[in-house]
Amino acid sequence: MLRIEDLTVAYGDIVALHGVSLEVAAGETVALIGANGAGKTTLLQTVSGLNKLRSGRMEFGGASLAPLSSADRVRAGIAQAPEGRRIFPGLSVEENLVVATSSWRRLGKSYADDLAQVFDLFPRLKERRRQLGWSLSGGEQQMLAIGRALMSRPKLLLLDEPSLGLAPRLAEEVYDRVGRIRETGLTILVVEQNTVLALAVANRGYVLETGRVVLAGSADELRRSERVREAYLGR
Amino acid sequence: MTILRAQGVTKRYGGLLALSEVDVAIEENEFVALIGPNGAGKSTLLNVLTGLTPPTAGTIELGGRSITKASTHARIRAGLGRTFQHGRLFDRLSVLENVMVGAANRPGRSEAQLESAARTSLERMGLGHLAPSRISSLSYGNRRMVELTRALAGEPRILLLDEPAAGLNSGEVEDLMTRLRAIRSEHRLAVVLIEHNMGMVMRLAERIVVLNFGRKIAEGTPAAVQADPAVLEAYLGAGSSYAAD
Amino acid sequence: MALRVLALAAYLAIGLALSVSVSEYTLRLLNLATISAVAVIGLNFAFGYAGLISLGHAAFMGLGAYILAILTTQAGWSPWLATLPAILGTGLAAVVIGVPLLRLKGHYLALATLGLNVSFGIVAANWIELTGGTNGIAKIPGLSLFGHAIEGERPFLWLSLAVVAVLAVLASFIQRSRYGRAMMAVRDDETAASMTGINVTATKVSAFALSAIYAAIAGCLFATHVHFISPDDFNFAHSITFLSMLIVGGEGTIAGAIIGAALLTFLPEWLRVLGESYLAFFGLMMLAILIFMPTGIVGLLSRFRRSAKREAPPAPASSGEGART
Amino acid sequence: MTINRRTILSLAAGTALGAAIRPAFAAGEPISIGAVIPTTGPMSLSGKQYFNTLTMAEEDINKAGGINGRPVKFVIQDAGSSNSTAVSAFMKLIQETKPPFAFLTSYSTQNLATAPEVVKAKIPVMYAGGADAVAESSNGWMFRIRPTDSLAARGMAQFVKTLKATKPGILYIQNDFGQGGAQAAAKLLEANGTAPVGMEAYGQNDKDFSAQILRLRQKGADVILTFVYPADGALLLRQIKALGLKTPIVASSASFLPAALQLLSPADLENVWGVIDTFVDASVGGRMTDFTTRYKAKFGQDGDAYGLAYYDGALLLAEGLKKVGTDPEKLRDFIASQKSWEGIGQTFSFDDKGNGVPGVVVVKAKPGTKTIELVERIRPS
Amino acid sequence: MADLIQLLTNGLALGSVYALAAIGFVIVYSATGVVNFAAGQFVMLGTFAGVAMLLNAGLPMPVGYAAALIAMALFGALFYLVVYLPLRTSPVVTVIIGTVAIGITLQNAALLTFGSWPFRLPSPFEGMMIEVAGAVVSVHALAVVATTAVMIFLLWLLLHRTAIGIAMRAVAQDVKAARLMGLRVQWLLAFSWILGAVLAGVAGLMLGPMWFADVNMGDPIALKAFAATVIGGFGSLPGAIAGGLFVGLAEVLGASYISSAYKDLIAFGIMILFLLVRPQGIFGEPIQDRG
Repeated sequence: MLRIEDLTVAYGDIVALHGVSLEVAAGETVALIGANGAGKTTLLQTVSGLNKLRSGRMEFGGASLAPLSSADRVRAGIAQAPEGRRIFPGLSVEENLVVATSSWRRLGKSYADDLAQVFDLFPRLKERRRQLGWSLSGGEQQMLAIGRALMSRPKLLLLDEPSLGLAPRLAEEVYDRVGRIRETGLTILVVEQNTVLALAVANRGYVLETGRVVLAGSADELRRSERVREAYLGR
Repeated sequence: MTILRAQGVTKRYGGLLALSEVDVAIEENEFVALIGPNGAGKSTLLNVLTGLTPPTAGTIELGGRSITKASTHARIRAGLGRTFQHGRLFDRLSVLENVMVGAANRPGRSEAQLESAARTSLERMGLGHLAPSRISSLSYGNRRMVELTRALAGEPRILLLDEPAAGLNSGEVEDLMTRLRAIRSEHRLAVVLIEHNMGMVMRLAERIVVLNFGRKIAEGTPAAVQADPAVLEAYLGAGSSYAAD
Repeated sequence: MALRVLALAAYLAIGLALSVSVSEYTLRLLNLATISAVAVIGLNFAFGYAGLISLGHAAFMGLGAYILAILTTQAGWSPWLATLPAILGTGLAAVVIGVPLLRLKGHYLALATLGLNVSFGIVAANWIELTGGTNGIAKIPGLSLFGHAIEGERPFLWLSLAVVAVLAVLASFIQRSRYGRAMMAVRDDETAASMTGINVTATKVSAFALSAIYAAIAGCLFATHVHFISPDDFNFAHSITFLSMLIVGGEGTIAGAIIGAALLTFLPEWLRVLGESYLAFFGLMMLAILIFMPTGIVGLLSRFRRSAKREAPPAPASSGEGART
Repeated sequence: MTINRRTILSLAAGTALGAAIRPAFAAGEPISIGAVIPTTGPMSLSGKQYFNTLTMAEEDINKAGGINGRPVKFVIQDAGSSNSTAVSAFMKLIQETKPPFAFLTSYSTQNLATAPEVVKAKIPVMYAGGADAVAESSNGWMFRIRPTDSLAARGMAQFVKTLKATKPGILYIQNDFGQGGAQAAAKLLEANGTAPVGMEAYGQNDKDFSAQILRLRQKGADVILTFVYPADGALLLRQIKALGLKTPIVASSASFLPAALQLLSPADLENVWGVIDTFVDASVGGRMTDFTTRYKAKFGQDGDAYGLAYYDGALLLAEGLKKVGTDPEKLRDFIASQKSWEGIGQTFSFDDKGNGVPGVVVVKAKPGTKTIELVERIRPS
Repeated sequence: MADLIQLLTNGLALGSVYALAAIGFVIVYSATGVVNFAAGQFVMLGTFAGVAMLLNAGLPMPVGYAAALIAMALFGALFYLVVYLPLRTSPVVTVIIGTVAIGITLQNAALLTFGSWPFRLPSPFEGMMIEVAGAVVSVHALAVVATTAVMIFLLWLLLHRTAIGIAMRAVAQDVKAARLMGLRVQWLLAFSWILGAVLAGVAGLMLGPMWFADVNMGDPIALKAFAATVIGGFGSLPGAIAGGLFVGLAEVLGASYISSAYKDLIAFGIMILFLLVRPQGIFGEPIQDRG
């Protein structure tokens, strides 16, 4: 479904990604793990069209992503729960979800269905539907960010560090929901620092270190690899 | 002798506890690394130490004197030096002028003395040829080096480095490590390093302090920290099978 | 340094050549331009170096002018003597105002200083016993030098050219000193500046005070040139004009301040040939300059200079990354 | 009122001016006359009138054979809304046109700022601003073709006596004109033994005067003197009526300008007297009728007393040019020597300070209409 | 007592106009971050759009109002294209000067088109007065207060109950996240300008009959609207309303109880005080640096 070939992205002089290639097949959940500063977020932002690429190719569903603006990519089916959640602080929970319906023509019945589904998945959001974004706790914000991404009926869901800053119990809860989303058959690419959590839901994974893929394999293989530990804590 | 001591430092933003009763003591001429996963509170701690963020509670001493209430510039003049995670040079000043700003910390220097001090600092770092350059014309690696030089020109007794290796390629990282070792022996100062590049941390640091969720969860030699289950859990997740065997 | 000496020499040569060749009317415009240039070089400290958006600069010019006018017409002081309290009083006022106000940034500071300028106008218009109210103060004596009265446009231009030259050189020295560097550092990055040992508040306040002192000098020149001042001469529209001059000329540069002051003094006069619609065109031209020359005229010139340099064969000595784009 | 079509007509008039009807009857090298008047900014309301009447005068003078066969040409520069712009415009005129004579604005601070340049240029000028200070710095070169503010104030104070009011209140616009007029009036009223019970100011851009009006009412004012500009003068009258005040109003001239009157309804003018320069109305007859009808036909709006002052000034100037030629000094002496020159609006009589208008008139609207009629002429001694 | 009621009602009517002008300014500021120094000229254009449609073209009142507001919407779109887009990445000061420059052009273009005579825009409530507890109030002034209230309610509906309004708020809060949600940011910014211009148009149409149409009316209104905005809270709609009413009341009550000559000093003095002590104004959220 998503194919990235030889992707290089740079901010001015700083090359953030050096010729990264990866693939996500339909129905798969793929984890992209690595320490801070490895380039994981850059990769997701590039897929969503927020960064310009220096070289390389990105295809989605067989078609090049290059001509699509970020708004078009959402319409094409790529939704993202971004790093730091980026909840609209002055919008209520429900408004945060409405904004993300992506096409206002759908504001009728199907919108209500989508909303019901999100509330089904995250009952806590339903309780807080009138509350403003900023007043939510970190875990609730993360759930809202994921729910918001789902509102555009994506084919591919991009999750950027959903466990960031969450206490372990909350992080596990979030990943429990990611697992449920995965069971609906949605394709997911999740970027994560917390390897244990990410590899628990993923089929496959890639390890990124200073902008390069240093290791790829099944979730099991990665779980056992000493190389992963080195990527985090050094040799 | 302890040069910098922070005791019971706590920082609360609304309901969020960014730092919780953190104690850190840095000895003279010591090389300490401060590590922890994203959002652990490392930068907040640095901001509290340098006076950019007032702590909710706790005290800070520099060279035996309390600086808890001192302004940032006063702390710098008292011997702190700091670089930033995203290089923060003064774009409209030349390389030389940037370093001169740093050198002006030491009182009583004439313009000419400032200039010669700045040039010396640049030469020492092997950046002498860049003195007249505009900041916008520098490579990223050189920017980081100039920032370091600027901090050193103020002749600090303790240098706080916020991710100096971020965005550098491996050659540049090697170069940076060599320089940091040299700086330490030449200037006889203490270094506190925040860094994600663990290879670098493990090779440079004599002591490592690990933060997670605003708390100090471990402290010790690199080897000890690498093997500490709490550290592994913080980094890789709970129940990590990598826990040292 | 050589470039700077060259620029000063060119400025003096052009100024002197103009002062003996052009008509009385153009001389007057040149005088207005040089007086504005003094104010704008001052504003460059606050905005160009320290990044403080001031829309109250005309009020400081007015304060200087009023102090001089009141002391000369009501207390009978000599104008030279009166410039001292005018300049020092204005500088002091700027410090007193600056300490609380300069905590504000961006458009908050812009609106606060705008409010200050409006308030100054209200006081100047209503404190009739002191300021003459809206009728202003007339018959302000002119300056004299070695027993010669500096009357008429030409002698005054010589004086104002010299004042601009001296103040520009002084500004250039300040720019090159630790104080100038501190101001620019504060504008570029306040946090990094404080982290380099700079007292940010003190630096801002002194940049503001310095800019007010230049404005006061401009006010003294204005009062002794026109011999008449009224609150309208210092309303907020003039503050906006000063800022426009700095932006159009090229903020952060002394040459830009002078060029901008000259251009925006002459532009509306040149456009008079368009008849009734000249001010409508003036607005459009300003907008065009802002859009197409975002770094001002000096910025444009130095971009030309740099691109010309790039076309020349690379200098052998410029090794390393420093010299390339 | 034909205000619907006014815009279009004034535009048409503007284009016709642009095309500049060249003198058909006079030939030879034209004599250039300068004029620095506000054609942009807030002052352009009256500036436009000067522009119109000067253009009309140019045409009329040239149609009548010009100055001994030479046509006149008015070179008009915008004085804008700042003192500095006015001075620059004047110097541009002096430099480029070298006129033997010029008209200045009606904005006193602009004239105060220009005065030193007039003295330097050594040409006679006529101006219309009312502030007395201008005359003091004129050095004999400046001639005022409208009443001084203090003359108008004296007229108003005198009329207060006629009304037998004893507790006058004053409301004035906060600028050179209003402040000056109000202070002069206050002094005179005090001398008459009827010191003002209250003096209230408002800003040039204010839109609500209820506080000031009510304060004067509270203080028991039995007559209100207003020193106003046209638009705010009209607004003020409307608000006074809206607040239900029946107190007589003695208004300064701007309230009775056509530009202000067109904004008012008859009810707004009840119990309102205007102390104005002169009575400009087609009903006067003679040259006045000719002027008002032609002005209206040409520009699509009513001419006013301010514009007429410039027209009269231009005719006086033409006569001077015919008699003494273009020598500025002779021209100055000619104008200064006029003691009873009959203009359309005024009989000009210049005093030693160059003030040429010795009297004002009091007018009032006929009850229930906006037709203005003359009440009396005041020529304070 | 009757006088006090009179002053209060007049102050409220005056303040309502300031509030209306301030709302147009605030909508644009909060959506695009632009401090529009031509905001006063927008109101002036609104009044003159009314002059053009009602007086010059002689359209009947409802049609004329609609036509004037459509003209203002087009003007807003044009302003977006010609001024905002080219300057959107420029520093604050450049944008301020740019809007001042275009304001000069607008003012003089209006002078050339409409001449210097003031106009009296007709009111649907021409000449109607009512007495409230001894105070005389024009029905038009009450209509201004009512219209302001209705506009605020409609605006609230738009911003909180329609998808486009919620999207506008989202863009104002976080452009990058808005892009990630698939919002067409440029269209929403254009719509903000159009909305700002239409609101200024409403303000212009409302004040035309009260104050006369005058090509120089823009700057004074802008100054008061700025003061209102700062006092109420930069970027806050309820703040713009509270600020507008505050400035209106301060002006009238200040003139009555303190000094008519120095009354404007009160409004601007309080504005500066707010900037120093409570820069977020009455209703604004604390200023925070968001990435």
